[in-house]
Amino acid sequence: MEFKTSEGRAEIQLTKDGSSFIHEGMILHTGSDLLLEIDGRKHKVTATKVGDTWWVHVLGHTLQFEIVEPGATKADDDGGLCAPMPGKVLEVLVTEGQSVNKGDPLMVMEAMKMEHKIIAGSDGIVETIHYRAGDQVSQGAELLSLSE
Amino acid sequence: MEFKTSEGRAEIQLTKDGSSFIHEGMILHTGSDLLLEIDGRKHKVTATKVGDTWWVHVLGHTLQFEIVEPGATKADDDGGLCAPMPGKVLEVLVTEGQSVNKGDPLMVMEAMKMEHKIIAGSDGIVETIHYRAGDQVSQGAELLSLSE
Amino acid sequence: MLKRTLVANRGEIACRIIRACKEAGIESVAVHAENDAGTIFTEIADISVQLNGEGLAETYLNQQQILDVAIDQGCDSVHPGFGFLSERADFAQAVMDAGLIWIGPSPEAITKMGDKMTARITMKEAGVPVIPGEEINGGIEEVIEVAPSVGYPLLLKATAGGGGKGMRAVHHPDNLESEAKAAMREALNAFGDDRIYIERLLTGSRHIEIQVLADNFGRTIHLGERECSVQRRHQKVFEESPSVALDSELREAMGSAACNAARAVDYVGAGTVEFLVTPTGEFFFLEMNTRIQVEHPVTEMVTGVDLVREQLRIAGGEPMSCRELFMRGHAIEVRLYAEDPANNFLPSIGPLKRFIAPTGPGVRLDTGVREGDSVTPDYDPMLAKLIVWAPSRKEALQRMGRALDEFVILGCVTNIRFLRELCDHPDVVDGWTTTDMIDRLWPDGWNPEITQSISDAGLLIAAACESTNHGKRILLSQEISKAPSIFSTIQRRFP
Amino acid sequence: MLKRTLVANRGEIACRIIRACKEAGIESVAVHAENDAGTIFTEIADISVQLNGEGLAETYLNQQQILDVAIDQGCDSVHPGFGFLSERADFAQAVMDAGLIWIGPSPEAITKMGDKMTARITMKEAGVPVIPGEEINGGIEEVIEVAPSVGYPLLLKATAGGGGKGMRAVHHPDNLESEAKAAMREALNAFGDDRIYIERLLTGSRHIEIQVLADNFGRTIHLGERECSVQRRHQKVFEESPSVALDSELREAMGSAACNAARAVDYVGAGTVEFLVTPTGEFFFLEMNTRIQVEHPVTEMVTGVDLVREQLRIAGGEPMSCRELFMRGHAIEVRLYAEDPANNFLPSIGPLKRFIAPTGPGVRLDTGVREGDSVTPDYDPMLAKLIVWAPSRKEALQRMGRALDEFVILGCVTNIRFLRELCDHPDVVDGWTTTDMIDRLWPDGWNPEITQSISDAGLLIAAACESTNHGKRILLSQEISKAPSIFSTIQRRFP
Repeated sequence: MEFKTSEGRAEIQLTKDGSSFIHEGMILHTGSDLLLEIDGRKHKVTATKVGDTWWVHVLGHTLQFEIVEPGATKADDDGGLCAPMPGKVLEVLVTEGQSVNKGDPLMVMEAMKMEHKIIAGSDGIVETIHYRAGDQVSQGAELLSLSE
Repeated sequence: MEFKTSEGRAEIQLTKDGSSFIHEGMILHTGSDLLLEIDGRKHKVTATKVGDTWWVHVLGHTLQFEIVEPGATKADDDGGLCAPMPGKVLEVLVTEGQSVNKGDPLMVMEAMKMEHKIIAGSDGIVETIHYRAGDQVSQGAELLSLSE
Repeated sequence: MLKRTLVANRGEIACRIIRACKEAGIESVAVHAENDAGTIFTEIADISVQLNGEGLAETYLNQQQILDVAIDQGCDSVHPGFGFLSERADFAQAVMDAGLIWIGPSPEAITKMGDKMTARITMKEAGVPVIPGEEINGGIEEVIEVAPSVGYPLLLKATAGGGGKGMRAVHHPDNLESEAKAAMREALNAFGDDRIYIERLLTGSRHIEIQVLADNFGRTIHLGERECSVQRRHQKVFEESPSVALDSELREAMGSAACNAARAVDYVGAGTVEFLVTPTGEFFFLEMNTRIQVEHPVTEMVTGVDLVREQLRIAGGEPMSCRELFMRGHAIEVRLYAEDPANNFLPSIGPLKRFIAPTGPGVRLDTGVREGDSVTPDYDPMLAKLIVWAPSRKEALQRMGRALDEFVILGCVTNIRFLRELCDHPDVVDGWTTTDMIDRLWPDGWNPEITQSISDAGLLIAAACESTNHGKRILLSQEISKAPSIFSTIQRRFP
Repeated sequence: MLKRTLVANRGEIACRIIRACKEAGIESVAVHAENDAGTIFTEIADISVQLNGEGLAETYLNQQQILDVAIDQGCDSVHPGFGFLSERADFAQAVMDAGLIWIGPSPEAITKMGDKMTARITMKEAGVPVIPGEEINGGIEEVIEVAPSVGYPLLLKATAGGGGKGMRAVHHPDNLESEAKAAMREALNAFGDDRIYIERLLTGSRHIEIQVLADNFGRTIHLGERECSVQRRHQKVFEESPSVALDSELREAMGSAACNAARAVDYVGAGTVEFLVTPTGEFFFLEMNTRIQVEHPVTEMVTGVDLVREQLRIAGGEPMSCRELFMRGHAIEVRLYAEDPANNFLPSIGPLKRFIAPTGPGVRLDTGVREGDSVTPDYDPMLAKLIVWAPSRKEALQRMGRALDEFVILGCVTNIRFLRELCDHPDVVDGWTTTDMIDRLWPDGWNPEITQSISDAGLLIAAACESTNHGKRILLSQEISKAPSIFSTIQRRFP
């Protein structure tokens, strides 16, 4: 099984024993509650699925694991710059065709009552600007595209 | 629809208006939450079903309504004396064939770490005693039967 | 300092102790019967060990098995909570003999206070006033012989007991024999000892107790009173601090009597000295509970002392950390029982299909259960304690009323509504709380005041829910918007 | 006394006010935007009215509509909470002109304190020390002209604002113009007024504020301090009382300065005077918040005063009920934000699929949300406040750590882990809390310390849950034993 995490991708081959699963010396007992056993001690853990992502609370940490379907590509990782949350475009700081350097501010957005700058993740040329100042954008909307 | 309540039986004919229900001038709005409207004011109420009984929390009161299937009889209302909860018979105070008066103690049970007397609900003759001192009884088990 | 403590208890008090351990940096080991697996206390403990066997005697009362777990798990101490083994001197001794620390007073102190007769003599010697009465060693015949000299109404209590078990009031000689037999039987079942104690029942009195704390550095202090007069079946349901019946003079007199009582048995740790206070302001020693008590939170809230943390501190060989007594505001605790107050407080069982606890400022809930748990007949029917604090008694009652209105439990009959009406009752509001109060107010039993409009509303709700199949749908009816993935923003920065 | 109050707010503070009304026997009327329907505060209010329109301006900031509801519903008073209309003198005036009681200070007091320049002059005249700085009326050119005389680092603040919005630090002249433009724009959007104020940024200082309370019977008192130095993006995340930086002498000096500040504007009700305290113990007036504050619970827990109840009492024409100041123990509040502390505290959204709150003694949760709610981008990302009290600062930090460990929120990224690590950080433990602390400790941003073992455990859990389809089964796995029907026992008695 493969997941995307904040650290990159992670693969795991589960070892199953009844309703328990074993990995790296740890045992997860499944039932109506989830109990994680490490060195003979059991800890209650909590997990729930939102969309394709498993949210896990374990020993005070909250982690996310997005399921990668076998054979899926990483196509959405490059190119467009997307709105991290719904909001409003306040200012567009670049024009189409302009070449920008990594770190340059491209756009200013307002969301959650605060201003956020959208910054170039790499050097490139601004190909298309999809929104103008004043436009409402929904979460995940591609704001502009950069060619490299 | 007919229910058993602590006051006896109650019948209700529901008037439906979209996802709302109307009865005695009150409106219940159903959805993921339940809102009861009385005189234009809305109050959050909570309800859940356990077995055949609806448990309702309304304005600080908790009520129970047992569903009566159309055509069901009241057969189980008379005759046997049943254990109100699981426990142990401590003492049997009567013998089969003995005539008893309403209010006479018949049996002593232990449950929830306390002793409870089982008392005759009416005058009658003890027909059968199903358990002896020391026996474990489960909830609802008929302890003894009285004939009238 | 303690390093790892075994908590020899269950439910809300086990949760309370485990959380105190966590805060103090002490590891906790829970032990539990099979039918308690998955309940809160087993999950929040650092280590949980399932006990073999069934029934109380084989599990929570099984001294040897619990001690074996403590040793196996490398514990350095045992906290008994209340009930169960908390007042068993032999267990305290066994813990100490195994080289572990007993979080409580010495076995000698437990013995002296646990036996009502010895306690009585010890208190008399220490100059603490006691109620006239007699111990029975000669069975039912002696009861019948002694009763007339004590006089009616009288009270039968288990010599070994506590918590209202084996306790019976007798108002007329006709009932004496059957009640005494029942009391002896209950005493035998609950404590393995059928001796009972017979004493005059002081009607119209208040049950007021003093919390004491003593460390190994010579300090024995009291932390003011708790009034626990409101009782049904001789068990407390409503406790408060301060008591309206005490002024600072009487508080000091009772506090100093309580400290004398503790000193008389070289008491160490947290303990409670119970008194009956008559309408004329006389007070009599009832008994000393040599352990933490169910109603300890009201003292914590008015004095600002964390009693369980102090127990851990004292047992670890440190001096208690609390300074001089400063009581502030008013605290009330109600005990939430799985019982039917409209049916003579008969215990009830059932699944906690909904369990929605009140929140907000000044509200504390010490609970051993949560939604999804089931109430079974295996244990005491106390589910949780709801405690409020407010600057004044009036505000505390208002806050308790508000909190009880918010409390929803469905699937198991509880005393919530009874407690709610209690808070509004003029006698409670005016502070006319006496031990016979519930019988006095509701001689024919309590019944909820349900208006026609409430019944109609309930019927409407039940019928509408039945016809819409309410609750079977998915809980989250709003569209689940996908959370922003942390991966999609990671290659960008938002300064 | 008040009879019916409109609560012109939402979320946790609306819940707080509604509960205080209930306890005081005052009916509450909630107003809410459509997207807040079904949230806690709309349910616990006696009456809930949905506002027409979308967005803040048409709903929670819509003075006329809210006032119309208050009149329609027969309210006699309006409580604004914090944020929104709480510091709008014109709204206070409109409420009073309509014959209703404004639960807050007079419009004149709000105006004098709301305008930073007027406040500064008023404070100077009252002998309260102020920080050197200048107001800008002439746009960006004046900023550039004035900045050198104030000196770097400097701070740009919205003249009309509060709560960190429109506030920007400038460490170098190169960034002045762009930051000033942004600050003016944010100020315009948030408060409808683009004037900004420029002042010297005092690094290494502590943000310490004094709670004051004044009634119509001539009493103006202070209730000690709150230290709120730990901030990210100029918004508080961790607040405590008392402050380790104050001794009783400095507390009295600041308290009396705060009372002078309040008296200078004939202040009535609850208010907060904010100061910067330098490492050498000098203090400077920052601003006065003429309303109840987010962090008011820490003062309630150490002083035992119910501030919101006092607001209601004072507005109802009664004298305040609290006596002389007595601070006991230590209280800490952390603000639970829907935000990603590992990504520069960027706000996050998502469904609260699990929301398991901590409980236990000394823990208070003021929440506006619960499991099943969704966090949307429409409102401030603060979800709840977790407050603990304990006898000492050390024990309070331990208790907060324990409570945060118990807190589970899944479905939306929050700052829980950040707050947890904060409680254990040596600088926090030692009390080295300054306003620049987060930047000082994590100059390159904060990231959780996740060990390999935690990652592996998470992966195991995710994979096992995916393969077993965890959570799709019925929650209550135990057999649901049928509860004892009240009907089956009704013809019998169990004495």
